[in-house]
Amino acid sequence: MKREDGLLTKRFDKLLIANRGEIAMRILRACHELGIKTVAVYSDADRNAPHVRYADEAYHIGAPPARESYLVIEKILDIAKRSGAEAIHPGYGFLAERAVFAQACVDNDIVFVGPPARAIDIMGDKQEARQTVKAAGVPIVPGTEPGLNDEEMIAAAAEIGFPVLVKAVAGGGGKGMRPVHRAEDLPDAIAGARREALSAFGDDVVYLEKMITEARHIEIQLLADAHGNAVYLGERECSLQRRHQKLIEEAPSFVVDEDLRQRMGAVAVAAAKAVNYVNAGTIEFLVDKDKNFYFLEMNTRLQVEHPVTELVTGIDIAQEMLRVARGRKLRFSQEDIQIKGWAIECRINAEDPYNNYLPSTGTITTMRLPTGPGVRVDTGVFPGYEITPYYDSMISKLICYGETRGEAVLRMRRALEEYRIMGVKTNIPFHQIMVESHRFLTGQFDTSFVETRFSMEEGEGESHDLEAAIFAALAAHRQGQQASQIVARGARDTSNWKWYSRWERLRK
Amino acid sequence: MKREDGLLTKRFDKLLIANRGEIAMRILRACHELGIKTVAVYSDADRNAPHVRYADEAYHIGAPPARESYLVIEKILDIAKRSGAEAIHPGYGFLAERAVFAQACVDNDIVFVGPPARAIDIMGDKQEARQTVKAAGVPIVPGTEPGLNDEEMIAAAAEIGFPVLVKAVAGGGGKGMRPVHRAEDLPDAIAGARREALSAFGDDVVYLEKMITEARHIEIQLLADAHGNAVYLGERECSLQRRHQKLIEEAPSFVVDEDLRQRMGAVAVAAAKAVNYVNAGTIEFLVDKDKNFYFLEMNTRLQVEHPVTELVTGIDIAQEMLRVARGRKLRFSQEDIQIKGWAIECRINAEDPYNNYLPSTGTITTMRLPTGPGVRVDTGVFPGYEITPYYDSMISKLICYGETRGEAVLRMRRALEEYRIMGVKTNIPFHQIMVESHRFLTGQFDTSFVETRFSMEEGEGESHDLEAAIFAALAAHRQGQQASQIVARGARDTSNWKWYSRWERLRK
Amino acid sequence: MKYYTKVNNQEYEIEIDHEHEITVNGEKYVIDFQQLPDAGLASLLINNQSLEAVVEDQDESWEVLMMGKLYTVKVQDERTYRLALARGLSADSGEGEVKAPMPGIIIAVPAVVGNVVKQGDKVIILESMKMENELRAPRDGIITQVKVTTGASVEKDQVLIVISDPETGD
Amino acid sequence: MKYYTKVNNQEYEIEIDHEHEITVNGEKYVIDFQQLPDAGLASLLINNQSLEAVVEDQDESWEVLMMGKLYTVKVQDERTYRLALARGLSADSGEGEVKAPMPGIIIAVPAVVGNVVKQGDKVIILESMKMENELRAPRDGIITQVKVTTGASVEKDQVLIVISDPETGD
Repeated sequence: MKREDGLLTKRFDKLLIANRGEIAMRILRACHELGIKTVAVYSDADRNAPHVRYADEAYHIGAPPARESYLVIEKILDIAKRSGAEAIHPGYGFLAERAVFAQACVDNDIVFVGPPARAIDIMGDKQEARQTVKAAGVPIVPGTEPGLNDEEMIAAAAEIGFPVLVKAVAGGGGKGMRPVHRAEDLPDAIAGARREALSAFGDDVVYLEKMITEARHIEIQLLADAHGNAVYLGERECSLQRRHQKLIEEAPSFVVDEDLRQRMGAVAVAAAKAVNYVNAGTIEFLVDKDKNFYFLEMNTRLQVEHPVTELVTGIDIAQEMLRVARGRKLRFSQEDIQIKGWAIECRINAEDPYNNYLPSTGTITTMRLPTGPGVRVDTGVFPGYEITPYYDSMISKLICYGETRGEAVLRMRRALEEYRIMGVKTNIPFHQIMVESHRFLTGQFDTSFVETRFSMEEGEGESHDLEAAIFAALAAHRQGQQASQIVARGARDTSNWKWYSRWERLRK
Repeated sequence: MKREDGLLTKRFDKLLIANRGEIAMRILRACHELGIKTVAVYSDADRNAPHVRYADEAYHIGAPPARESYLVIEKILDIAKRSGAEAIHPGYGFLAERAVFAQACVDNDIVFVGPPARAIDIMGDKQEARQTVKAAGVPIVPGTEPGLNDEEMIAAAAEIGFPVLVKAVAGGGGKGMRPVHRAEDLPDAIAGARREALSAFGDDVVYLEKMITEARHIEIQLLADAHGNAVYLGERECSLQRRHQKLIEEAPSFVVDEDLRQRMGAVAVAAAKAVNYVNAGTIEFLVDKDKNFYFLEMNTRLQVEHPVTELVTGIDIAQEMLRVARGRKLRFSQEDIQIKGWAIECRINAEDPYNNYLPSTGTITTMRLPTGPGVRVDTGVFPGYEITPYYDSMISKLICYGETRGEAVLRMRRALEEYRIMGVKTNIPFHQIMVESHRFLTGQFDTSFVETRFSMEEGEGESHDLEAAIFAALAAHRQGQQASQIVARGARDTSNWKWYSRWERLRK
Repeated sequence: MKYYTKVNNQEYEIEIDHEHEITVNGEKYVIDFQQLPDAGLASLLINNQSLEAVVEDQDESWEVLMMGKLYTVKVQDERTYRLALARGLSADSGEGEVKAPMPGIIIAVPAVVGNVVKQGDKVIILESMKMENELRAPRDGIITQVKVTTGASVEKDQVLIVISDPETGD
Repeated sequence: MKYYTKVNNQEYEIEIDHEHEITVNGEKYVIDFQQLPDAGLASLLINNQSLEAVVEDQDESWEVLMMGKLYTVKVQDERTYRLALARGLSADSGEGEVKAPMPGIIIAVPAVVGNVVKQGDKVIILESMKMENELRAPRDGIITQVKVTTGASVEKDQVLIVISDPETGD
């Protein structure tokens, strides 16, 4: 089936994964379980990565920088043709939300495992997305159209009410954005945002949006087939973020009751239908303290945090994406979907929480995964693997499930304690302190919590200075003993090999 | 609460685990999740074992042989007292089914996390167990009382019908046991069994039992509290065994429908109530091809294969054991227990399936655990850990869950493929061939299947001789190149350290 | 370099032309062979097919464990192969020793010096890890030495039984 | 051997009497210290309390990561400690170099030679792993060298900025 809006569905038996890391592994596993043959692509940095070794076939696509490998549409399509792959799964990031790529797949008679190109296009343009979903009855954050002049915006701001955000149409990553709390600061803020947007993006068009304070980031997972059916799989709470990067997600949300869930779900389905959406997608909302919710954006792809929804619904979203792309009808209706238990995900990043969260590179020397009841790990790295600066710093996801939120939290605590990654610094200590914190346990947090009210010092409560001192003294002592043995060795008449193996034994 | 039959229940906050390996880890995790402090014990062979490192406290109890450490009741009790542990969990094996140990705990005012000593005693004696459950209306395999003379037995055999088994009362591990298919062979078989039993156990008392052919080993998991409530958590299919060692277990069973489940469950609960059973226990049955079921024995402890039941019922059995031992009432009644989905467990043993399943010892150099959706691993070893001949060869359990048996099998296949353990041989190839086999997929197996009709040659179907030859040739080639570099090094004037690190790099 | 390989009675002549190309029985394959940091584990791309195997050197041959199957591959380089051909030696001369595959205690010794055994005959029963394990004759022959008795503790790789060729006394 | 340790302004005098016994500030502890095969990981039993930590040597001090918390411990043996006391040197002399903690591209250089900076001031912005990362001054001082410009690619541990003590020029 091929639609006008760039949707092609048909049965396929071989699929190319245009991605790497844990999400490539996730998709490979789903294919494996459905009996679909797999094709991996890899840059020079990834020859030994798990996704290459786990796939049935693997093709080299270029140098480590993504723009020379994972982002090069022609190379990906070329390999799909050479390998006979009939479908491509883009994962997240890289080409996942590039309408031109989705269309190029279809033009080459390759199934794109995702929505039609037209839906990606609309949802990728902030203003068009806002207008489209607003027309479908979806509440959006009050604000102005873009392109007003300064006087018009100043007038509009009075109507919207302060605080407001000045935002650049072309903006992203906080650039060209200004929070304004008082009317008298608005003219300067508009001018500043325009200047910044012009220099960063070559476009000085800005607009106003009401600033939602104490907001939570809550999103609705959707699944839609090519036959007009769409369901929501409940919500995810993703308020714990730092610099717009989510760090901990959970399902369900502490603040969403069944009534709110149904209302948000219905609105999310309406938004998806407004763009003839097909396959998995997510509508992100801001929810204020009075439980008003506002459309933020739609992610037209599989999300990093999809596992928490899988655990509480029992639905394998990665497998369902493949079924939908093959043209199958959804196997369940809205009434079949039950939320059972509680799931929490911690994103494990190669970064140093004790040093301003600086990314950490290096070779993983040891990785001991937590296991046992209620623990799932999605990872795409292994001991011996080198964390390079080329790709994003998320190296693993730790997901815990329990009958209740309390049980899930307790399992997360013990799983974090069991997890050992050495060779690079990770943010595991951040998660450990967070899941012990009173705020997290009582669900009292919003999107600004991590940046404004959380500190690694929170862990100071129970300090084990004495024990740390003993560890260090004993390690220093042992090191000193070894050093003196190394110095003494010159005098000995043993072969180096013998000596080396003795030293190895000593170290053990 | 302290009962006549050796049951003590009360609240406790610190527990000693009188075990090692994966089951010690399982109990430690359950304690961790319930906020109970933990005490580990270890032999010289286990100082660096995960259970020692994971517990809050750890105490040395002796030399590696279990009879000098894990089996010494006085040492265990002494450490419980020294550490202030108010409860002891025996795990499985070691002291788990020793009534004298359960009683000794109670006599020292320590909660034994398990049934009352009297129940262990009754169920530990084959004949007393048979008589007790028979009186409670539980079907048992037709047979004779022990202590009959040869003529009486020959007469009884005619009534029972051939084939029959001659079994020694004191027997075990197949010793003193004789299958007899024809009446004329019976006298010799009785004489032989008596001789063997006398020499092995110093006791020549034997009895007859009907031989159930094409039997399946199916067991019912029970949970009972100290307040007279008992429920069954469905069945487990454990027919895939080799030399009476279970290898693969699943829940539910292919051959048990809801009606049979209810009947077996009711009977199992009756058997438990007949001995005032408390805590987790399992009734093992033989089920013949006409779905008649016969009591085999009761295991008065946590079973190795409990995770498959946890996955299909959502009940954490290890946690429930602790709650029951604290004197709490069961949180659910029979109607609350739902079987959902399918779970399969493969026991990963350190043994060589290509060499008569000989146990394999050595140091684990690499262990890569399978992860991702639907996969649970319970393990008690890690890279660097030495597998010694002192303890049993099961080093890990791989458990997969799916919405259906098919999905669980597919996940098991991919998880087995992902699992890498190096340094010792494992039976992973056995499991890989088994889960691919037609017999396993269609559920057509009984307790004799592995030993009589399964062979590692079954995997011969798709052979990759060419690829294996290429791997070997390339490895030999690479080795040859390294060897020539080693020979050449004598001529070089580089420090050994420099040289060594260069060689290390080359290896990478 | 040229290698002569034999696996399951299939023979393959493998020429390693350079890092990324080999010729097997005259047919060219593009390959990428990587030995991974995990000892013994290797990743191989053969004409873009991705395979992973545990590859271990076992004195006279290589063991390759791939997709749950164990392959025993004999690999000879050209020189060794030609020498063997010239000497006319059978490359398959069987091993004559039964070694303890792990530490344990001897439970029974069915083998008796002077007895003729067939490959696969039970010769020793060794207890380890709570299990009895049957050790079998690796080849046909005559038992010439029995080095242990029931009840003995043995170390890994300790020689327990020696079996010789009845003709050559080998 | 006696060691002088300092962590979070707590000082402990630790005497390692022998393999299984230490004395801390006069109090005896029974210990069992094991360095595990995983580099940096250690298991310690202190009076039967079981603890595990990652212990790493960081030139001037030891980093101990235990139960989700990072401890920086200064350890000096008796000789070093006495020498330092005798010389009257502050053991806390700050580092003067800002190094790249990972490879990346320089996005901005707020630091200017001659400027006075306080510890924690932003001096370099480095992009790596798709993220901008702010590098901060490790100590108070005057910027004496700026070795990179915007757009430069840098390697791990490359020195980017040098900060000197305004008084000693150190």
